[in-house]
Amino acid sequence: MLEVKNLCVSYGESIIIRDLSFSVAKNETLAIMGRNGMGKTTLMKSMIGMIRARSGSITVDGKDVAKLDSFQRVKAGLGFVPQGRQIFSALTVEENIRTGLETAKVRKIEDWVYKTFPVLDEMKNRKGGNLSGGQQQQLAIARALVSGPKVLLLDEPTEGIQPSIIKDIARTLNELKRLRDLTVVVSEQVLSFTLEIADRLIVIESGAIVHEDPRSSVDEAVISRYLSV
Amino acid sequence: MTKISAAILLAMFGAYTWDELQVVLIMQGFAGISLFSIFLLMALGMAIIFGQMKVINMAHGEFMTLGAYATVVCSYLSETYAPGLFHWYFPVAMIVAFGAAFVLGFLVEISIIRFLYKRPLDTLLATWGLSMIMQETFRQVAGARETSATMPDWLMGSWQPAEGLDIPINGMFLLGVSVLLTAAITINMYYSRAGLRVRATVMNRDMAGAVGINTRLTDRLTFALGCGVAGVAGCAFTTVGSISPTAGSQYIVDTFMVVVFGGAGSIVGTIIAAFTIAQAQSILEFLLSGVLAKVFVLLAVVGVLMIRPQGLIASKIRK
Amino acid sequence: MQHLQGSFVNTLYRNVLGGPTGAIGLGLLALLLLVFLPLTIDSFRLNLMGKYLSLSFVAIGLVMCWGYGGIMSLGQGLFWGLGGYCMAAFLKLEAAASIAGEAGSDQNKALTTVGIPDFMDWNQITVLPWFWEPFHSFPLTLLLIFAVPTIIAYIIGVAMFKRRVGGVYFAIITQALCWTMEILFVTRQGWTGGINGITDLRTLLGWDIRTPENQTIIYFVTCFLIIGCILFGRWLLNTKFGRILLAVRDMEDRVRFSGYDVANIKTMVFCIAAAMSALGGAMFVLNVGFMSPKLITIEPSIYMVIFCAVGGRMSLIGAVYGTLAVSFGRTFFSEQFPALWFFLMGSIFLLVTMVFPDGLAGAVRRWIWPPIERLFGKGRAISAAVKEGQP
Amino acid sequence: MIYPHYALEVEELTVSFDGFKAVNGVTLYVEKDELRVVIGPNGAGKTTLLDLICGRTKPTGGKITFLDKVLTDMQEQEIVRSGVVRKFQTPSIYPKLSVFENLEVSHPKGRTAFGAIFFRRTSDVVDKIHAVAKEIYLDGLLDMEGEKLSHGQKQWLEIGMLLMADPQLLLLDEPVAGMSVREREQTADLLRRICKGRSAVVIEHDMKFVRKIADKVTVLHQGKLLAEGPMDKIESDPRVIEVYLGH
Repeated sequence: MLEVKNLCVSYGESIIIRDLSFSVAKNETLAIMGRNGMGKTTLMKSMIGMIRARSGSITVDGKDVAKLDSFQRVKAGLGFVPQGRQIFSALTVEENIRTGLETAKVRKIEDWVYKTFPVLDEMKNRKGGNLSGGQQQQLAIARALVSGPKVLLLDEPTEGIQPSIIKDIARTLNELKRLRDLTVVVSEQVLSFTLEIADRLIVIESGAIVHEDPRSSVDEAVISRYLSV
Repeated sequence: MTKISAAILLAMFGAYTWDELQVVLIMQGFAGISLFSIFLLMALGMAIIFGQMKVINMAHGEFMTLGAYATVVCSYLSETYAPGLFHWYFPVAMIVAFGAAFVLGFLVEISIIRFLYKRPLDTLLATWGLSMIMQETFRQVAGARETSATMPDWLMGSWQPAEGLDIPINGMFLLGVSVLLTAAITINMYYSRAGLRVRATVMNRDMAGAVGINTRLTDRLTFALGCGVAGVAGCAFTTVGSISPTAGSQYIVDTFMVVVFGGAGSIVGTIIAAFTIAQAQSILEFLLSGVLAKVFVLLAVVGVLMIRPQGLIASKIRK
Repeated sequence: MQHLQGSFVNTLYRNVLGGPTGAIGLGLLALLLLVFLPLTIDSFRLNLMGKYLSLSFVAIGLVMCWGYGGIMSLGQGLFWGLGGYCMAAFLKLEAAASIAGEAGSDQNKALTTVGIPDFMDWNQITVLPWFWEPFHSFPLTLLLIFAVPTIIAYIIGVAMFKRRVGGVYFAIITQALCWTMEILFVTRQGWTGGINGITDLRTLLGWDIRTPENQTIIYFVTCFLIIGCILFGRWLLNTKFGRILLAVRDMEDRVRFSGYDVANIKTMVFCIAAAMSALGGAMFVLNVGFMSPKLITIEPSIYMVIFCAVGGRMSLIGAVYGTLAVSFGRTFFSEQFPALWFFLMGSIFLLVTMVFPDGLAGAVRRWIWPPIERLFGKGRAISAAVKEGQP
Repeated sequence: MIYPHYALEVEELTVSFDGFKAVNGVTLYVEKDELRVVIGPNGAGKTTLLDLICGRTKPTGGKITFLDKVLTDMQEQEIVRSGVVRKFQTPSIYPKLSVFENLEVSHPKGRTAFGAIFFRRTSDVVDKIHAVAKEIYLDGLLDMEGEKLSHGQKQWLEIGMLLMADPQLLLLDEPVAGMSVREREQTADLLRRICKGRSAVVIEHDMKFVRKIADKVTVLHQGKLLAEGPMDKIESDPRVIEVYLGH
């Protein structure tokens, strides 16, 4: 469903991602793990097009999107939940969700959105900036989902979220994946959360893949070692 | 202190009886309404461009001039080739003025503005250069002398609701146009999909792209819309004044003061500010000399801005 | 210890002259202004140079206040003009006195009321207004040239910066204030000479400012003052104050939480820039022999910012070259291609802001210095200094 | 004096934005020599609390006193001068100045406009900068431009800039955000060292890190004080588990 081939990304002169390749099958959840500064966020941003890749290809459902603008990638089937959520703080919750409808086939918010996230229904007319972190995270996911993506990209969804809500997020994601027929790529540092949602884990270090495990045979000790040091 | 101000007031008003004064104030008030309409139309375009995009367009006045020349051309064409339709050329001219300014604004965004979004103070210098180029183009094409559009009959004359009161129809027309346009812009900004696109884009350009909004096109259209409104302002201006290559640039500082005074980004604030400044200037103009009125108004606005740097109406959102 | 200041001479060399690059740059400028130009161009054009150079004081001030401090003022013409008007007032009183002296008791020969400027008489003012009195004294005039603009800059600075008005808002407000002053100067004809300004200035303390020889002397004085301003600017930007300016420009909030009153820092640099502009205005009057409100309004003020931008907003020397380049371009094009010059100037504005945001100085740093270094082989020290961005 | 041994006294502190009470009647006391950690879900008002103490936001009600000085009436720079310094969530350092200059600018001498102009780089100043740079693990990078440092180094530099002022009270907003595990450990060491003899209020999410450094923990929830006490007590508090820690 998603295939990244020989991706190189750089900021000015320093190369952040080197010749990275991986692919994700339909309905699979891939977790990209690694410490801070190892290029996870850069990888996610370059997949959605906030940063342009220097070379390489990113194929979504058979279509190469590496040269396209962000909004065209969304049209091609990518959905993005950024690090820090990046809610439009002065827009209401409902308006925030409506921004995601830009490329959608339907022009109104369908019922399942508020059914999945009842808290957003309650807060419809509040300003996005006045929501708590957990609520904002749900809003960010809803905003990404209404465009009807085939592949959902989540960048560190647990960062800055209280531990009690992290489990809820994992549950919601698993449920959504089933209901919305999604393929998911998630970048994470928290192993326990990753193990609840991912089918396969890759670890990147200095912008390159250094380790890969299917969930069935994850060696927690090895991955923890990559994440610490 | 009160004695002194009383003395000044006496000196200002002493020469008039109360009845005379009433009529004078109403007349000046209506004169102020014409000024208000022009300020509002100019400021509306700028509120879109500066308030939303944080771009300072020093060539905003030239877009107004462009709209005015477009109207002059329309008036000439219709007079020469379609005198039968002359009666109704003005609404067409308004659309043409909007279109011309809109298209040019669109091109300017592509060629200049989009490179400067991260350097707001530099847009000021670049667009100053643009305004020089535009002014000179007007001078080369239309000549340095003042010209004016011929007004259809229905825009001339005046309305006399009471003895001694004489309210020009063109002023009322101007007011009508600016009210309608303001309402249209407000609805577009806060209740339409296009407005949502604009607001999301200016809040977080990268993220807006990542949820599927074509941010480049949005920027372009927003800037062009602001310019287009300035074009309409120019068209409306021809009903009350004649036009020269530098006509628009005379309003640029006033317009900035209106937008800043009202609170950048707030349409309600812009309306209030345009009204206050226009009325103050128009009434003071009668009591003092024209230029001194300007000085008073400018200093008063600066004074208010010191007390409320965010402008009259500012949105408060928790960061 | 590497960061400790060395001997006095060494410190002076590094912090005032600006190390090797700074010294070379300043040396070249001095050579151009003091040797090359006086030898190659006639006295008329040299006087024209003096006129342009007196504008570069403003640009040097803007480098400090805008390039380093991040404060863009579109009203520098205000301060430049005040400095100029103070100087002009003194010269005008002297001219009036000399006319009165020539005329003796012959009122008709004097044409005007004895001892007051002619324009006052034309406006039915027969007694010198009280605020003109100090300009009878040369020392007082010198004081006022600096004091009046600085005090006004101080008032504007405190009023604006304490209320945290900055950025675009400050730019627009200074522009409005500049306009306000122009209106006042034009309308108060009896006090200021109105739209014509103060004209027909003749002598400074009895010394004729109109003869070509004396104009050449004024030119040299202008040059020395500019070099003095550059040295002063370098010294200032190399103190802790200069680093705080950069800090304020990039991270205003952090500076506040390092315990500084940011408003005071900004007001200070704004006042310094104002005083420098005023000096330029005063020199302008000596160079050209008149002062006019047309020179101090919005448009000239924007030109002043352009001088600075063209020269490179981070370079004190660049400010001088920027002023000369734009002024000459303006004169040349408006004489040779009167129809084209607006287009050309407009394009230069566009080009500089869009393609060369670091101006001439940036271009020199990027393209001219590296080959020279390679040529002489000892590049590293110089290139290090260049990269540090020596002001 | 009613509470002679408290350094920081925050009493009934309240602030509202458009009717939304971000901090609502919070009272807390911090002793001299104490390192207090404030935890709580996002939007609980932690950062706003620090903003209020350091004067960035003005409260709508309540009072803050530090060593008998009422901070609520003072301007930001006056608060800093009275010994209260603040580190921001995203590291804010001066990008175009070197590490050395960043620290020098933060030196308390020459804080007025004239003072800054006539400030002399004496050996005292240089010694102090070297000492602080060593403390924050940056003594090898004195001439590096601020913007070229890594994220973790920027965080340290900002802490160093605070130390230059010999503060009495440190307010640190997520000092280890974005740091690697090793950097986190170094930072924990650093904090323990520098907080000797002064007070500190630290906001943090990383519970492992909190356990390492905290003397006492305050939990905020929806702008209100939910619980306060030593870490072990907090970790077993059912209310805290409910709203924050999870089961």
